[in-house]
Amino acid sequence: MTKIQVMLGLAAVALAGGLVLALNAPIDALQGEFSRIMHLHVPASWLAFLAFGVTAVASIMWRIRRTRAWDRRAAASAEIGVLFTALSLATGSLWGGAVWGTYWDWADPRIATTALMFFVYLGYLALRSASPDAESAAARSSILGIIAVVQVPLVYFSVNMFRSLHQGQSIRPDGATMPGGMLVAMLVNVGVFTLVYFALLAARTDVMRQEEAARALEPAAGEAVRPPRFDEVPDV
Amino acid sequence: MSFWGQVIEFARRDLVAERRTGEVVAIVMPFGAVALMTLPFALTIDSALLSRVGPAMFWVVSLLFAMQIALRHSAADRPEHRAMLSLLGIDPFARLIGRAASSSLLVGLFMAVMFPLMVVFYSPDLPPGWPSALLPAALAALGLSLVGTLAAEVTAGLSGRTMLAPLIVAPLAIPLLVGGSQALESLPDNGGILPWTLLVAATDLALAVAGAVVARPLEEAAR
Amino acid sequence: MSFWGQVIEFARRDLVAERRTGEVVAIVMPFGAVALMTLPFALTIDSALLSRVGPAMFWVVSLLFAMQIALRHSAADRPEHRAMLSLLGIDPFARLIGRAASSSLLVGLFMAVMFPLMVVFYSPDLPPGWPSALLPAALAALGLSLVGTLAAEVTAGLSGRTMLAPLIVAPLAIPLLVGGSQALESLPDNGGILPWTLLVAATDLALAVAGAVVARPLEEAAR
Amino acid sequence: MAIARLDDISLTIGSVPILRRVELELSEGERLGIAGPNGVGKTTLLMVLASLLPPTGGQGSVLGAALGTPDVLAIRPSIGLSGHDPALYDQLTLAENLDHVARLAGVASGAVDVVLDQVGLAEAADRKAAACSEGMRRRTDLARLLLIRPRLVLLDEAHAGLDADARIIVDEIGRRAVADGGAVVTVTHDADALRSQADRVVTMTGGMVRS
Amino acid sequence: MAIARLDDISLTIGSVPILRRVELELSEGERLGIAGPNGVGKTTLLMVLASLLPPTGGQGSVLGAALGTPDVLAIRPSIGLSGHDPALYDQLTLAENLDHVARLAGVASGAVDVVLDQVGLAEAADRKAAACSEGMRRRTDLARLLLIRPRLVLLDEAHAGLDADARIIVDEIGRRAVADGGAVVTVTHDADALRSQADRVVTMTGGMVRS
Ligand code: HEM
Ligand SMILES: Nc1ncnc2c1ncn2[C@@H]1O[C@H](COP(=O)(O)OP(=O)(O)OP(=O)(O)O)[C@@H](O)[C@H]1O
Ligand SMILES: Nc1ncnc2c1ncn2[C@@H]1O[C@H](COP(=O)(O)OP(=O)(O)OP(=O)(O)O)[C@@H](O)[C@H]1O
Ligand SMILES: [Mg+2]
Ligand SMILES: [Mg+2]
Repeated sequence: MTKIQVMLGLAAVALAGGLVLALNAPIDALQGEFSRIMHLHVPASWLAFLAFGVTAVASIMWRIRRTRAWDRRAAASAEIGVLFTALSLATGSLWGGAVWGTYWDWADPRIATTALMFFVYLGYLALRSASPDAESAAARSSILGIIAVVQVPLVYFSVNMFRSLHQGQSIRPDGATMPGGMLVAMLVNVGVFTLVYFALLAARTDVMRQEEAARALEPAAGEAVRPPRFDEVPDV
Repeated sequence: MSFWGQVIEFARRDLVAERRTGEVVAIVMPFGAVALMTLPFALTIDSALLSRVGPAMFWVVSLLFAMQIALRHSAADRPEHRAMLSLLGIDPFARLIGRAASSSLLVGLFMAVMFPLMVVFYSPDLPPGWPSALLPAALAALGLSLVGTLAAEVTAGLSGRTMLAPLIVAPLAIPLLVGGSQALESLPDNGGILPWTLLVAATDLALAVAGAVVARPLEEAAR
Repeated sequence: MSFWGQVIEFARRDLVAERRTGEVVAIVMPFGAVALMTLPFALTIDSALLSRVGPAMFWVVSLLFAMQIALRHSAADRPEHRAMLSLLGIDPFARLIGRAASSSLLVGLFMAVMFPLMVVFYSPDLPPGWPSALLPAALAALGLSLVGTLAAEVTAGLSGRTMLAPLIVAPLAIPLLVGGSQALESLPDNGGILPWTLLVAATDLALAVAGAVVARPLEEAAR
Repeated sequence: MAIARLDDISLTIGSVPILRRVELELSEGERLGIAGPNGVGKTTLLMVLASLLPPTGGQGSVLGAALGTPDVLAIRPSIGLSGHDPALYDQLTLAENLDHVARLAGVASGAVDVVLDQVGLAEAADRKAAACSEGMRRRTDLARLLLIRPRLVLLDEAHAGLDADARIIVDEIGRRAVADGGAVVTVTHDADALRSQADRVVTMTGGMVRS
Repeated sequence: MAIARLDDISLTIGSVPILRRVELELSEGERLGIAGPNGVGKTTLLMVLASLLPPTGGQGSVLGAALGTPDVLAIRPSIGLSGHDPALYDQLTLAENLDHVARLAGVASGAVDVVLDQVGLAEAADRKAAACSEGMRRRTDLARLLLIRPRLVLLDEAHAGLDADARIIVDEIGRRAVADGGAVVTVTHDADALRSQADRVVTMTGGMVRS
């Protein structure tokens, strides 16, 4: 087994453990069973932030070092970030439907800003795939990867800046606002998701590296062109 | 190659290019979603108002983006392509239908993704039995693609002709919009959907006939 | 050539090309009018509702079409143009500002035509003193052009860029949209317009700064 | 039978006269070269011969069809044109580009690999056209003519951008058309190419053709 | 002083190697010719010499500036490149196109009429670039190099599409650069042009340069 397979295996086991913990953690008196969504929603949201942060850092590193490895990290992290953002939006929306009575509310700035952030990173991925080659993809997307990350604090603090349905951060310097068992379960799940994130990141960058390595073994581009030959190649 | 063989080949070629570039799926669709989000941002947040205009906004976005899909870069022919195709003896109407077919697929897909998004973003009051408005919606997707493809044909070639594009798009697209959106609105009164469906279908047919008539002259002119 | 000399030269060149092709006046504007008209057609005629959404719709259409204006064909550089300009030692920020200047003019013109059309189609209840919302509107036109020009640079030479570009810069335009539309809404309460005008102006400034920072890396990237 | 005959043909675009009183005859098996300075109307004349630009004055026929009439639709598939710019779709690979042509022309699709090999691009077959060099694109454009084997071949600067080895592609296309009882018209500024590719050379001046 | 020096330069585009271990030296007053088969990397090499494509490996300097560093910004205005496709804006006239260049390069705008006359396009000056023949467009692209008089001239198939008379434009551009103490690099498949335009010819094979 490779290191990456071990990591993926561990992540899967941890995910199962986190799920068991979430199903046995205390629940919110008002929300009932629905409050368990938190153990999915909150870690997914946080890891999305981390992923986009890593994309930004890797983009900066690419601009300094210009090595393929940093570009692969930036791209892979953005892909995983989009995945987690989608999860956050989906779970958040389900949760909202259950406890606020609405799946979507424009009055909530965090929902609006998260949705925008989601599409911007979809655009980041589209920009990469629209680029003619990896070099050009890296050069363009590194700029976007650095700029787009300003959305992360915007999304995070949006709950504080405007009135909203979303409650403020639960973990604050002045102490937590939820029952201890619940908080522990949630924090454990954040840890689990962090493991999942790094496992996915390692796996994805490795796949990208292998794809590129396969191409680098090809002969120089020009060697694919040969003199024309009509005698050797019979007509159909 | 037979007429329908040509139609299929053009549709296939466009879809291969789309798979290669992901222009519609990876680019047009996310932007369509962002476009749907702009109105709520521009409006003072007023959810009653939003739920009233949601379906109409869905149609506005469908129209605008159907044009973008039909006119998309990967389906555009340069003069040397047009010369080559003419010399292959292609029936320009087959090309038009093939193009419109591939665009319809993509426009249909686009609308299929935008509709649930619109429902989430605007929470409109959908009348019971709204799924039966699917048929007029699908017909409208076909019609919008035909309009866009016709516009693309007209705009190909001489730059002076481009003025014509919006002028033909507007009158041709309005019946589709009215039919598509009224089909939904009329659902509560029983049987009200049929006339609107017929309106959309008749427009589609008229567009196809118009295409058959103008395809050849347009091809000869676009050089 | 001095920085401002370059700016002026790029703006001039774009406007000459626009006069030649009439792309904005003859194509984008009619399409914009069609887009404005679709909502009234798609909505069951309900004038109270229409007059409520009119201004928001004006901003949505302005946003979407400002992107198209900035990305217009006649202002697009092919790879050989970019190589030539790089070798002339052009400051890419000067090109960006020149481009944004010519686009602002055209976007301003577009909005100046769309606004009365919106008033006709939607008969909104404009608060007294609405002309004072002109300043934030003009600033928003400038900002939208900057956003669009930035987007055009990021996606230079890519296929599907007319949709890709607005997608990735859309959030940058949202403050302009909110500021521009809220300026009008806030008019009834005295002095309410100022904060929104400042929001738009601050966004413009931030965009210009962003442009100055990324212009050079973008130039090197777009090859 | 004459492959093409132009009789007092003239062509005006807008109000600018481009071709004036052009007389030309092309017989079966002939390899005609057209020379002339830049901007004299050589490309335009080829477009007329391809039946793609109807003349605004005079009479002409190509492969038996009168120019400017719907008769040309029937004979177009027998005409092959390679112009200044290769007719390739940038997002498709070289093989996909030729495959599209093969399907539309009703040629067996196995032929695509053969012609790509013949022009020396077998190993680059799966490269996107946009990622190919100018000469590779031009070779692919010529491979298209090998694929459809037109009776009347019209070559506009087909030698430009080809390396020394690749020039035999043009010779081969001409050889085949002549062998099939067709004809070749070669427009080029390359004196060597004109010598090797043409039995008869005419020169254009002032929108007119001189023998 | 050497005008350009490439030392073990390699270039990979998206992990596909295009140039490998290229060694090249170009001294003042030199006229270098580059030959080689289609797709071997000649255009790519010119882009590297123009400082527009930073090499992914090796060291290089052009006009004293190290490639891949911001130093190249200062020397770019001394480099002139004419590529496969003329850098013209289709909607502008030929004169407007050159006028744009003249303003940006800080050349007196009277010079535009002079160079258009020199390349033989004085009477076509007010024609839109889109309505000009291929050769007229290429002449205009060369007129741009006459206008800005770069020290290092890079010509990619500059002879293609030019008629016999117009070939002296290329000679003249080369002559001026050499007279100014610069250098010319000519990429072409045209053996005659290579003979007349180059003092030294190198051949590329497999992404490498051979003398
Ligand atoms: C990436 C952006 C988001 C982040 C970082 C985020 C974060 C959080 C956090 C930290 C909580 C608080 C957990 C607690 O303290 O009880 C929370 C609760 C919640 N979030 Fe989100 N969220 C995001 C997006 C969304 C979205 C898009 C939705 C809805 C569509 C949503 C719906 C909810 C709901 C319904 C709750 C429970 C609120 C309550 O307990 O009253 N969230 N979110
Ligand atoms: N974006 C790209 N991705 C992958 N390969 C590329 C890309 N651009 C160019 N190539 C390859 O690089 C090689 C060199 O191309 P280049 O244009 O430099 O050739 P060239 O020597 O100028 O050929 P020609 O004589 O045909 O003009 C070609 O094989 C081409 O396929
Ligand atoms: N759309 C147009 N409007 C006006 N004039 C045009 C148009 N198209 C071409 N011309 C003119 O027609 C003339 C002939 O052009 P053509 O392309 O046939 O020349 P050519 O002989 O092929 O030249 P080259 O050797 O440069 O390729 C040119 O002078 C050109 O300016
Ligand atoms: Mg020509
Ligand atoms: Mg080349």
